[in-house]
Amino acid sequence: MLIRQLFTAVLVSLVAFGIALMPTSDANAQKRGGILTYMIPSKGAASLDGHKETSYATIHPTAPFYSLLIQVDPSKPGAKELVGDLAKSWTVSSDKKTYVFKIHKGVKFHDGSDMTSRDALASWNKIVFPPQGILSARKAMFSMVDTITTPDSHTIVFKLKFASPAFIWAMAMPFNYIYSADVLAKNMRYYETKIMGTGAFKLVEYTPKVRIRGERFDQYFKPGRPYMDGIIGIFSPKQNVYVAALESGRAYSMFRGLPPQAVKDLLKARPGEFVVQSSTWNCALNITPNSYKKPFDNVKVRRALSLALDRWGGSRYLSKRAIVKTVGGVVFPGHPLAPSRRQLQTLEGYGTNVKKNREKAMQLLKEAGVPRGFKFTLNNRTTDQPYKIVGIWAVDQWRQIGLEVKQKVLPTSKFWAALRRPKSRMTEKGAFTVSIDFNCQAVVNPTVDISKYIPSSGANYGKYDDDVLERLYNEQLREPDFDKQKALLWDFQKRLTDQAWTFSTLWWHRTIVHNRRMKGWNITPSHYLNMGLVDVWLDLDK
Amino acid sequence: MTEAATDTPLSRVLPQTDRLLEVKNLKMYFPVTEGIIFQKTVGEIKAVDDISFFMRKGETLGLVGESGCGKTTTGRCILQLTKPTSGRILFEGDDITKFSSAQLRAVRRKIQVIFQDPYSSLNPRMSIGDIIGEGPSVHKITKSKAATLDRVKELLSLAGLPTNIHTRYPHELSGGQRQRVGIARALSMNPLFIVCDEAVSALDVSIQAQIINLLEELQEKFDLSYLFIAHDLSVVRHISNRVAVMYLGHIVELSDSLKLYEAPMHPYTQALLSAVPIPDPVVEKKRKPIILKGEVPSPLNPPAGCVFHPRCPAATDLCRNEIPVYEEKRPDHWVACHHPLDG
Amino acid sequence: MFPTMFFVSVVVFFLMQMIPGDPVELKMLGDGSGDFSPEQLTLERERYGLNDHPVIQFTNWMFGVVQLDFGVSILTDRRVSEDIAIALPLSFQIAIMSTLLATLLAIPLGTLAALRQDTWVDYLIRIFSIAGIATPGFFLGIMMIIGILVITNSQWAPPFDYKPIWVDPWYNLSMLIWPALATGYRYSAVAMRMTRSTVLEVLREDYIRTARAKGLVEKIIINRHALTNAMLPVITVIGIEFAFLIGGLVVTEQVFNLAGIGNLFVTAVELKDYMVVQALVLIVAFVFVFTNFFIDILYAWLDPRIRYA
Amino acid sequence: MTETVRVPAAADDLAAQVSWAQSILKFFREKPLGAAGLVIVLAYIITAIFADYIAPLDPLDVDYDLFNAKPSLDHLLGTDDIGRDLLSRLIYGARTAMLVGFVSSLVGATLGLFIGVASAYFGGIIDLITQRVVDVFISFPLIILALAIVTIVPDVEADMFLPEYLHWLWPDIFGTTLPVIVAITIPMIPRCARVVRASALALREMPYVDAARALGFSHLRIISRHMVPNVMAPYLIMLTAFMGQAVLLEASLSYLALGVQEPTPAWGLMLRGSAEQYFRSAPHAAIVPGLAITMSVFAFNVFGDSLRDVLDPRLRV
Repeated sequence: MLIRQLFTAVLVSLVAFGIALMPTSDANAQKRGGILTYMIPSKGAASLDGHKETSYATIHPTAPFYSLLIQVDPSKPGAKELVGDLAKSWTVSSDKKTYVFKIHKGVKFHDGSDMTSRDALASWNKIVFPPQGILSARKAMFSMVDTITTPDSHTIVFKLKFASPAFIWAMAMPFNYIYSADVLAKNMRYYETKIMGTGAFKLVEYTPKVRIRGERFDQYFKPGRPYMDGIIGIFSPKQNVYVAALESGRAYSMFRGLPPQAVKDLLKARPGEFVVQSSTWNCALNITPNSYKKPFDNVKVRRALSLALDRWGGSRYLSKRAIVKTVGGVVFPGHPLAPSRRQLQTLEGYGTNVKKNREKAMQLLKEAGVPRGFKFTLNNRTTDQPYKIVGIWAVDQWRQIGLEVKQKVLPTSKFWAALRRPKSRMTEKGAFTVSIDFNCQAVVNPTVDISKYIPSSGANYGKYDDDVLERLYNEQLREPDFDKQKALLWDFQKRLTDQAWTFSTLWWHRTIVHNRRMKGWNITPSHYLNMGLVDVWLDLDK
Repeated sequence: MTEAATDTPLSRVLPQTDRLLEVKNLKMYFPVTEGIIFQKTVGEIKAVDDISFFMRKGETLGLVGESGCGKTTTGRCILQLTKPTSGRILFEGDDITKFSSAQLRAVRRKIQVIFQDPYSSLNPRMSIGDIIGEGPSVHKITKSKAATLDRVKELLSLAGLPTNIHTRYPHELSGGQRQRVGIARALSMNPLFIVCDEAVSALDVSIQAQIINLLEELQEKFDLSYLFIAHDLSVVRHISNRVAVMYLGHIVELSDSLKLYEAPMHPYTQALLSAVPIPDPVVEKKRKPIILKGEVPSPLNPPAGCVFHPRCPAATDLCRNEIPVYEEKRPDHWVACHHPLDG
Repeated sequence: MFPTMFFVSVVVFFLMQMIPGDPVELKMLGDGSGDFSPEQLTLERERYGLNDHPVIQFTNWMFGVVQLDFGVSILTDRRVSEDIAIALPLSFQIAIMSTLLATLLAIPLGTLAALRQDTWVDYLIRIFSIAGIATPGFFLGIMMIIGILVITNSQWAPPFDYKPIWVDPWYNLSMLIWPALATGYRYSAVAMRMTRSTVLEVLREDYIRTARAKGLVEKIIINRHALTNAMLPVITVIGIEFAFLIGGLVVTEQVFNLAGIGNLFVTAVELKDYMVVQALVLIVAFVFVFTNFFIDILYAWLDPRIRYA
Repeated sequence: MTETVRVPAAADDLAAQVSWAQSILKFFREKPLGAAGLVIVLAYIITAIFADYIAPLDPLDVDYDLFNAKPSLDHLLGTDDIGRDLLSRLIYGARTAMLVGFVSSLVGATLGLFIGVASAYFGGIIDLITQRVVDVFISFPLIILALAIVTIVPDVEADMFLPEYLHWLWPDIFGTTLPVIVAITIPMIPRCARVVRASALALREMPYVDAARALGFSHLRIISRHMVPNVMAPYLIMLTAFMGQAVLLEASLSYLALGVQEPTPAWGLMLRGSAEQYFRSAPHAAIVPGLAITMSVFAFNVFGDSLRDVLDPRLRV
């Protein structure tokens, strides 16, 4: 018993900050067979078309059925380099404006047809240049793409208008499934409700909101894969249900992330049964004041709000009860382009001297003429994890600089309606005053990370105007030099912090508890990634 | 029937102002419907079918007939409690069926009502004082609470009730007392005209007499006119100047009460009279009551021709086919009959 | 029947129009990282015909409904009828199961309570039934899950994904018996009260006293006379409760994580999936109206005094 | 002729009081279950009103060191997943439940009362239309309608319509409970209207109503003074029946996360989220609020049943 707990403790500490270190000793002992049942913590996928969707509720059930062109390395998700999936290899021209991808030969679709560059072209055209009336959620990320061409049946070439380090990362987004050109030619919307790809698993049954079942695709192009005979994904939005499923061993995993308490309960209920993997999550929980409303039009007040937060103390407290932990800025903490911890602490509100911060905050409020006991409302989302819990924490933090904040929790639809209010209506009485906000990205890439904070972004819910931010973003987007880009990103961070249009509280923290029989899966900083399940295998003898 | 035809010689002689109330060609049909939304009318109940009469100031008109003959409906039409299907009701020369609700409210004060059932005619949740005083205070006849109370007390004593019962509730009073409250309520608006809808039918005979006496006293005092609705000829005999007899939505006979009782011209009136007991054993013994055959027909489907013909002992083919004209057969004596009796 | 249904459609449709926020926008936002232009939004709205005048939208919808086509879900792009076809068998099965449970519980217990009026048996049964009405379905469900977990020492929990009864009867029943119990208890409570009071009423009537006076055995009296006559109001209550069962299912399905009609409804309301909400509300109203119609026929059949032309 | 009644007014009042007290005593003797219900309801009301004095802690206060704590001396029922005192939240939850229960059933039943009476009084096309609308609303379960309505109701806050010095008129709790109150009130209106209309139809034929019309009173006056006071029995019965239903409905909506919103303490909210997620480690966190709901609805129901028996045994709700 004690040894088992120790073992778990060691495991937990092993998979510490950022990247998981999976024991690779038994990498050669993969066993074939078995069906993996996993829980999808959602009420159901909106549509099945990754190109238009943005939610894990689409990725988790559908990713095993598709291949990507290139992907984040499933065995080393934190690596700086990407690896190919359908792409055997790729080359980049010296001006970094031409990318040539070579595609594997002999790849088959589930319907038996051959997959060629034609299919890749059709799929990428749908993502980058969607026809009238077809939605592409990631079109804006590919603004740099000039043309896509296919010189031969196994080559696809992307020509860019300008060089950008963000391009290749955007390409590796797990949503960019390769569809069949023939199918798309017949019906552009086919993939919204149907599945037909080149993935390791072939669809057997899909019952919306209930379950998705796949069987091994025998003609999968990677030799010897997949290991498992099949997969079953079960939709369940309720934590007690999926935790019970994990506990009883009827499901082996849930790939989104469990709150600390559930992790503790599971480990206690079935010691030795689970493997814990954890990582900083590529999601930042932010707070956005409405700068169109008094007194938040005053930058001093906004800065005071940020200064009042004890981020380091909050990390210690909140990490025990919510899925947040890491203190960070706008760039994913731990990414090479992110500021160091020491550098981060020089940022206003990120220092460790809480008392000094709060004194300064109160001073700023005083200068801005905000009285003690000033009241305002914090808009929040009804979801417990982590929104509500962090919201309650923030309210308490502000209380300590003499602000009386009331949290208003809105159901998802009302929450979005509040955030999406057009700029012209931000001054109305019904507009939010201060709101919880967040930034979740699929791949770890600073350019993608900060795209939310530029004023022209569709996700700029503060509706602020700031030419400096816009300029810095565009400069770093085109900056090929690593150090210069890092400096520009830091300038961006500082500008944002100075203006406090929006500021981060903590980054999320992802903890996956899976059955020890499930092997070959590594945690990633994003719950969108690594859902292909190609390399996962089951050790059912244990 | 044109308007001129209903105008009587007498009415032409009398100045218009003398006619307090004039009912012309009054019809009240209740539709019988089917269906939920797109209702279609499948028939009509002809509760009141083309009646005309008038009332002079200070006069009491008795309106008599079996239950269901339309007499109460006539009263309700005059009170504007139901909107008549057609016809005119002239009160002091103005057609009140065409009045706006504001005009109506003003004229309503002058027309009041006393109901049959002293139990259901008083709101059980209100005190006697409130029941009587509500009208004057709502219509600002009395300007203050104290004035209202004084008025209530005055009305109570007029109605022959002790003035201290204004804090009481209806259930604490006897039937006769309640009817007096009803009278006091009707008087509270200083009316010119009161519809007494079977006002004494529900009371014991001894109380009936008291109430009728009271009504007569009040008539004299305030120069009131009464439309006295009853189902029994004997009740209206003493109080009425003239009496109208209704049958199945029609007035079959209207006359001076003396003439009507002495020499009825319509067989129906005769039959009704024969049923009234006479407090003289000798006369009573000699009398032969006329028993009408059959039941009152349904107003939904009234008989063709004279409505009374299926039950009339003197009915002929003429009666079966043609509706008799309601006309003044003798001076001040209107009858609707093909074969009027000659008394 | 049809006018009511039409009114229902009108009310529902225009109620949905009043919901603040745009479902298309909500869908396109997804998890919050969606990035799209206003033109895309307009285009997508165009695709669902949401830019049309509400009256035109309504007319189009009604034309579809008449042909049993409830439109396309804005959220999933699936035909609403498909989603309903998936959810309906599950909810329907729970509804049937809880109706059976309720009837089996309610009629004997209600009759017993009436026969033993004002004894401890009566009191117990009445408290049991009022408790049924007072206990929220979700609380009962949670208690059941806790109970199961405690009794089985966390070894056993009901299945969590639905398989139709004809595919795997045991699996299906071991999953659905719990929600059926949770909704059925409340249901039976209502029927039980009705049974008790109608049996009491009938027992007081003359012909029962006559039967007793004639010396008929008590049991025969109860079965032949009292029950048959008391059945009519009980059937009404059972029928109306059946029509209203979806109300109970809304919460119960949440507790037990069932992808039934109730769940579909709550999700659709949350995400403002117009088409689904409209369709479901219409179906609920239809079930109600149809059940009432069915009860009327049953009435005529059970009671020879009532014959409808 | 002189049937006088000689009881001085003061004695009259006294007599009324005695009979009032007596009737309560009679109710307690004859309907012990209903009386028990009444006592429980009163206890809940007192808890709701004096929550500030009864609750040991502020229901919003977060104890940073204790979350999901077991019952202890500091926290008699333990704490929830963010470290708030469960007992205090339970007590303040009574305030939310009673507020929603009373306001929505009072408003719903009263509006239903007036609509039902007016519908019966005016009759004709008005009655027809009203009844059709009522039909539509009645063919849905309460919760379905409430769910559909709750998303429509906008959030109203004091600063949207009141100057600052009048904010006390609109306590915060109204802002968070208003959508729920509206969502529960609206489906109740037609239900009450239907029952009341049935009684009022008979009233419309009452001569005293005719007398009131003959006296030239306005429709409003006749409805409110002469008809409404005489349909109090069905109204009161519906009212008490609604209270239990409203409490249950509020809990259900909150449980579905579409009702009262965090951090306002509400029983339904206490049952969702952490209570449900962690009931293996802290089952009491789910059981206690559930019992609170059940008890209150139970009390309202038994009280309502007994009241119905006393007022009008023929009416079944």
